[in-house]
Amino acid sequence: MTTVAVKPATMAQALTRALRDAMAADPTVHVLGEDVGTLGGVFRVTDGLAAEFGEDRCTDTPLAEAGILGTAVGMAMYGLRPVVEMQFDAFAYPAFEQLISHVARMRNRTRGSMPLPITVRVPYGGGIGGVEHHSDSSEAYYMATPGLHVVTPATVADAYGLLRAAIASDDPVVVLEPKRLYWSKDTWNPEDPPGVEPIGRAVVRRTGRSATLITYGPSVPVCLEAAEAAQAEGWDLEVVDLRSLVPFDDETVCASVRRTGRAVVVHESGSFAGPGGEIAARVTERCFHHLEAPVLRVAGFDIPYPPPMLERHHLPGVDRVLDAVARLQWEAGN
Amino acid sequence: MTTVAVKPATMAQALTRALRDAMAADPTVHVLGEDVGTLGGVFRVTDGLAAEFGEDRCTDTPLAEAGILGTAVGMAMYGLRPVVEMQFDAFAYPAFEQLISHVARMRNRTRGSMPLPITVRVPYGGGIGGVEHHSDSSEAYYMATPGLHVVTPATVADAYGLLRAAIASDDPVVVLEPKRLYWSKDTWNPEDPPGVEPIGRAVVRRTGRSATLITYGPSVPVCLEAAEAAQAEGWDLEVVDLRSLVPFDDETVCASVRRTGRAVVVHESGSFAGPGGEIAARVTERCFHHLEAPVLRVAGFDIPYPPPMLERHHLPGVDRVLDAVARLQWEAGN
Amino acid sequence: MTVMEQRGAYRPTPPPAWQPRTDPVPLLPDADPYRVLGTEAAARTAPELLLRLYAQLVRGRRYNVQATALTKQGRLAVYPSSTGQEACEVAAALVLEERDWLFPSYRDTLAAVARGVDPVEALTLLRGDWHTGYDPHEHRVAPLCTPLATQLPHAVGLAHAARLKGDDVVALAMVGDGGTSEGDFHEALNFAAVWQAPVVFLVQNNGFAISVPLAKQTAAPSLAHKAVGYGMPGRLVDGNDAAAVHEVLGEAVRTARAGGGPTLVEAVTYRIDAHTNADDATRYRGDAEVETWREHDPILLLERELTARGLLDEETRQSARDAAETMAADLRARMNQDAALDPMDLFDHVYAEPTPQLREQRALLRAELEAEEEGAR
Amino acid sequence: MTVMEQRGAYRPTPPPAWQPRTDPVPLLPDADPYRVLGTEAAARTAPELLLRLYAQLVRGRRYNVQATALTKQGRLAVYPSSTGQEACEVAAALVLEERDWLFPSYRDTLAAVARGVDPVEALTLLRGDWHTGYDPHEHRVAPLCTPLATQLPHAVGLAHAARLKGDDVVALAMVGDGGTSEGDFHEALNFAAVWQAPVVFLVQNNGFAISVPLAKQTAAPSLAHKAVGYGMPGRLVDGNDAAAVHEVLGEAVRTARAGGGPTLVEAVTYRIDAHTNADDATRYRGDAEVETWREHDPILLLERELTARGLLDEETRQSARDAAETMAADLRARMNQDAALDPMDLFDHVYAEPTPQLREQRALLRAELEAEEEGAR
Ligand SMILES: Cc1ncc(C[n+]2csc(CCOP(=O)(O)OP(=O)(O)O)c2C)c(N)n1
Ligand SMILES: Cc1ncc(C[n+]2csc(CCOP(=O)(O)OP(=O)(O)O)c2C)c(N)n1
Ligand SMILES: [Mg+2]
Ligand SMILES: [Mg+2]
Repeated sequence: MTTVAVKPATMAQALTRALRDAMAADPTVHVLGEDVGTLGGVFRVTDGLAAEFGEDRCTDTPLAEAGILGTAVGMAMYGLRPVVEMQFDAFAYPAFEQLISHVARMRNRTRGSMPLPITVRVPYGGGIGGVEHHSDSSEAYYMATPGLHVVTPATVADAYGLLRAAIASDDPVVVLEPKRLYWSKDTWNPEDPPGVEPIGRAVVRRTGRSATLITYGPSVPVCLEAAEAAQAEGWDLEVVDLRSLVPFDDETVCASVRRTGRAVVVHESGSFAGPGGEIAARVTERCFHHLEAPVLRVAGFDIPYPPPMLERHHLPGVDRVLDAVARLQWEAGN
Repeated sequence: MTTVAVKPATMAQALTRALRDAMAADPTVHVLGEDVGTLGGVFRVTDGLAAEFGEDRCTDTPLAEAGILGTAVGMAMYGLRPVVEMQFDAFAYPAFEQLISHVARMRNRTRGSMPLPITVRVPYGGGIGGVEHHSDSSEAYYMATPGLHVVTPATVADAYGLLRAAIASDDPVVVLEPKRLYWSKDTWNPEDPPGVEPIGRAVVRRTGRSATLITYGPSVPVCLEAAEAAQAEGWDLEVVDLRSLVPFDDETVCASVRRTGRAVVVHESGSFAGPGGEIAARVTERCFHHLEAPVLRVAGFDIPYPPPMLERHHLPGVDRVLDAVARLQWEAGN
Repeated sequence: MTVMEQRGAYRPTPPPAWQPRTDPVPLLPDADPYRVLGTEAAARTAPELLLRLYAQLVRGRRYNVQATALTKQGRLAVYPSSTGQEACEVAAALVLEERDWLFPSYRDTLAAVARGVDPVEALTLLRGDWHTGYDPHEHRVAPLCTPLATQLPHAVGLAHAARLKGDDVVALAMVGDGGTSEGDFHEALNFAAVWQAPVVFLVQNNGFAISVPLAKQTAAPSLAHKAVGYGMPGRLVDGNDAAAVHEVLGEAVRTARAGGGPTLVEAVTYRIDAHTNADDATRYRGDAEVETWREHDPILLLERELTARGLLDEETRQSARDAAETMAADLRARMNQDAALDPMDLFDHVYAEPTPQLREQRALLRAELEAEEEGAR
Repeated sequence: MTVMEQRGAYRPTPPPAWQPRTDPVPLLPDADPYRVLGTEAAARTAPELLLRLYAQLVRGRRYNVQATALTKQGRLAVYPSSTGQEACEVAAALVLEERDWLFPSYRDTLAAVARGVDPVEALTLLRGDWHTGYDPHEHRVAPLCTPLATQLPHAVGLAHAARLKGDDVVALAMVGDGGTSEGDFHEALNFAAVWQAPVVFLVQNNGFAISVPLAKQTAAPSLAHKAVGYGMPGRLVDGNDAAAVHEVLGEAVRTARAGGGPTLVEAVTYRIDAHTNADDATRYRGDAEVETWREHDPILLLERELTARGLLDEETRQSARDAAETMAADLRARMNQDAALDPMDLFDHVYAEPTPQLREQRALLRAELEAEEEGAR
């Protein structure tokens, strides 16, 4: 046994590594999008891929998102595994018809004879000082579209594992990459990157007995910080990182809530008709008699994403999470 | 006082009348869309408008939904009130970028100096034997987009009243027209059509004491029928027709649920991340201690809309509603 | 050399070397649609091809008539007829090699059938028992596409993928005149030209998009003129002249296969029937217009040519008619049987593996159906 | 006669009357970009106009330099510079009448400023205190548009609405070379041509869409060639030649105003700076290319012409420089003050009346902020 160097990597680097490993392992994996080739993407996630695998494997496309996703459909029909980059969340909207009407439905339409193994990478969420249209949380749209898998990593290791799993999946997967975690770091062993994570499994990031924080993506670090702070107030919070929004891991989530009896859903996306509504509703359906209080939601406001100078007021932070925890009707028991 | 003829009209006719009255009352109201002029629309909702008001007021556009909505934005910028028809639900998807990134945001973007009084009419839902792409329930997408109002009539009178209100609104309103109710009839007085309905108000269609069915659009008749059938089983069901999905009438809905202590949300849209999740979650947040059972959902399956011959299995019908009512934990009290 | 490097496109190199790399003139279509039948060009067309086209046109017309009849009997949910457009439908199918791919729109079931798809399977979408009735890989025919123009980028992507894999496969994509107004049309043609993908775009300009006439759809000299804006050749052809459509498409397919990139073909034709059986065409057009076009019927044009060249005896006519009737009888018989339905199909193909959520919903429906059966017993 | 009836477009009338109604030749651009400065055409340009353009170019350059400096000082979140493209920016603004409308993209703050928008207000989006800093109605400048090409249908709709109302208003919409690939570009141009709307589309072809060179964006002979596919004239112009851009745009505006419909103008220019301050242009292009374009600088070209004609004395130079410095100093000073922020703005403009849901959320934030203040005391 040799000792191996364990060095820190950012989430962006982990994503790059996942793409590179997938491309090396499978010649049918093709990356396409705006600026993904020569530039390596505006977040540098595709850095070096065109140089290593050639422009035919990592291709700068014309500037047209429906065209990118639409041609990816055709490529997948012919046996390739396209990985599409949408440059920013709001710039995926022009591709919605292709996504909803074709990508999500082709397998079903053809009774399984024409699956579309397409990965759609979407940098999402705010907190990076982006101007209008650069900070949307669009997960509600994807979640409401049957036929898509939707995953979102919160750690460097999951970024690698989930992206590999997405590319390996025979079904379309939307990978929501939390922009403000692109530069978050963790140590890992580049000789032996973490494994492929199964899609559809949540993970308990912190165990606790008082209440469960159900969260994902950019709000995971916020919840972990809130859980630390809550300790001072006497609350021992469990934090569940969903990782996969579709399929939803009812098992892990409900096991936690049944244990703690209280839950808060935390996300950056708007509240109304956002992911939290679904999560609160299904947890309540399944754990009603275990609940000491209604499942509460801490979310972005129901407004267009704010300009950079005002975004801090919008983003759910530690205080807002703690305020919600405080409203979990502690007088009622436990 | 003279006696006036009260004669039956279909929902489609009520919508036509609403458009006609709005166009007659306000020369800035313009209708545009595919086949809305000469043909009068594939559902004949714009029948006669081009003949009466001219092609410049009711215009057959080129076949391009983003173009239709995008030019409507420009028309609204110049002081017109465009009423856009999307031919079918799934054919509104190409216009999503314009809808999400502009229509919903222009007022906010300009701190109120450039409101967009645009009405987007979308025939939605199934039950009419339509082939693929002609039966989607897309309300979740609209509800998750701040800046839009979203209304949907279930009666002939509301079709008139809500469409008039939408056109009169200084904000963009998505009017979801339940396709399978287009030919539903009610008596009304053509000399004195019903009033303009305020946006944002639900209405109790049937009072009852056992449980509340919260529903809207195409599922309202289903719920009313279920409520009749439930009487035989000893349940006295209240039926709330939301009419407006955004803004949401918490007051009316919660007053009902607090009274009955039990609720089922019924809609045709898919369940996962659909409207029912939001509704169940917010009702539970607000009425937790009044609830004898979790709020249940009866919804379409989380699948692409089925082909005509299989749609009856998908659409929530009376039996499924009654099954859900039966699961409202009646043993627990009341 | 990568595919990217093989492309030819202009760059705005610094002044004064501004000249476009591509000469636009060869990209422009002729002013008049290209015709073969009844012209000197007809001599170039092999009699075998003309006779093959003839048999297919006769069969295609019979298919349209039969499918329309099936809507009246409630056996089809809806049928968008291609009566009058058979020359385009048939030529599009015949011009392709086995390894090529066809991308039809909802109106192009006939093209799928002419390429070998079982008519019953081609009509599944319109019968309403499922969204697609055939395995697209079997005859290399993509599912019929309903959202307008969205099939065009698919064709480009498939053709590009084939080229990357080293296969000399061509994709032929069909779209209507109305469909050319959609953004996806633009994006697909642009990608195809930039990638020099082996695609042929066939626009069937049948004069209408439901009720909307071409004059409200475009102000262009012709739809084929759009090609130059992508740097690909545009060709205008008489869409009722089967030999002309076959020749123009054949050339485009050969160019694409040889690495010469995409072509846009506009075939000028006419939709004789209403948009679908559910449409009332009298609301937007007069009978006189339809009648003029009937005189330019694709079968008539071909029969005239064959007769003039002494190629059409009664036996040939009869054998074409017989084959068409056999097809129609078989179609009628099979469509009059109820479709085999399995409601569990609703859940089983949404994903490779149903999600836990879908398994729950599947179980719910299964239980309901069992209870129903129970009750029925 | 309705607007719809005034349009001219071809219909596929039955054979043999197939001739296109529009002659495509006059729609096609010349092979070489049109130039004025340093050519005989310059004599036609009034000295006053040249001097006005000159003052604005100098001011525009200074504005670009100042805004870029403000990003380094953290006073702007981001700045997409139009250095090198000032001729297009300035000409687009100057060519319009007061009642006309300008539709700028994110790169076109300079055009807004040249049209009269306060530079601080023009930069609000990029400073990050709000999405738009000016009232669009004040100078008839639409909000800067970030989603590519989406502003183009807005311009068409506005121009169409003005025409319907009987106002002789023209809309000028700006878009980049990359933006021409978007579906919205296609749909906007098509609507404009079918409606014969008084719009001018100005494509600034600056060679790149972020890192992607034009050769990967299109295979067309030129972007101006796209016009013929819509039935509108396409014009190719040297985008660094302010007099040429002004002349070509001016003609297009006059045509539009007179009811002659839209024009597509491609101005060939070059983005001297990186895409934005956050971009690293060395990753995708060499210095040599940039240097060649510096020699074709719009200010240089105009100075050369003015000098040759004896119109540029030191006083004129100095007064242009002084005006530019005054603007820059004012901009610097005002941008160095912190923006006035009101978090309640987040809720107050989503709808005319906040929904009950937004009122709740507003109250929550207000309470948080009061508690924060409380704590800070
Ligand atoms: C994106 C989209 N918008 C609208 C429709 C509804 N629709 C179906 S066919 C049709 C007209 C199409 O006309 P054209 O492209 O000329 O084809 P044709 O029917 O004449 O063959 C329309 C508007 C659709 N299918 N897809
Ligand atoms: C719909 C959309 N997709 C992607 C982007 C991201 N983006 C911003 S600028 C840009 C390049 C635009 O290039 P071009 O149109 O040539 O304009 P330029 O920046 O050169 O002025 C891209 C891809 C966007 N703003 N909108
Ligand atoms: Mg047509
Ligand atoms: Mg550019």
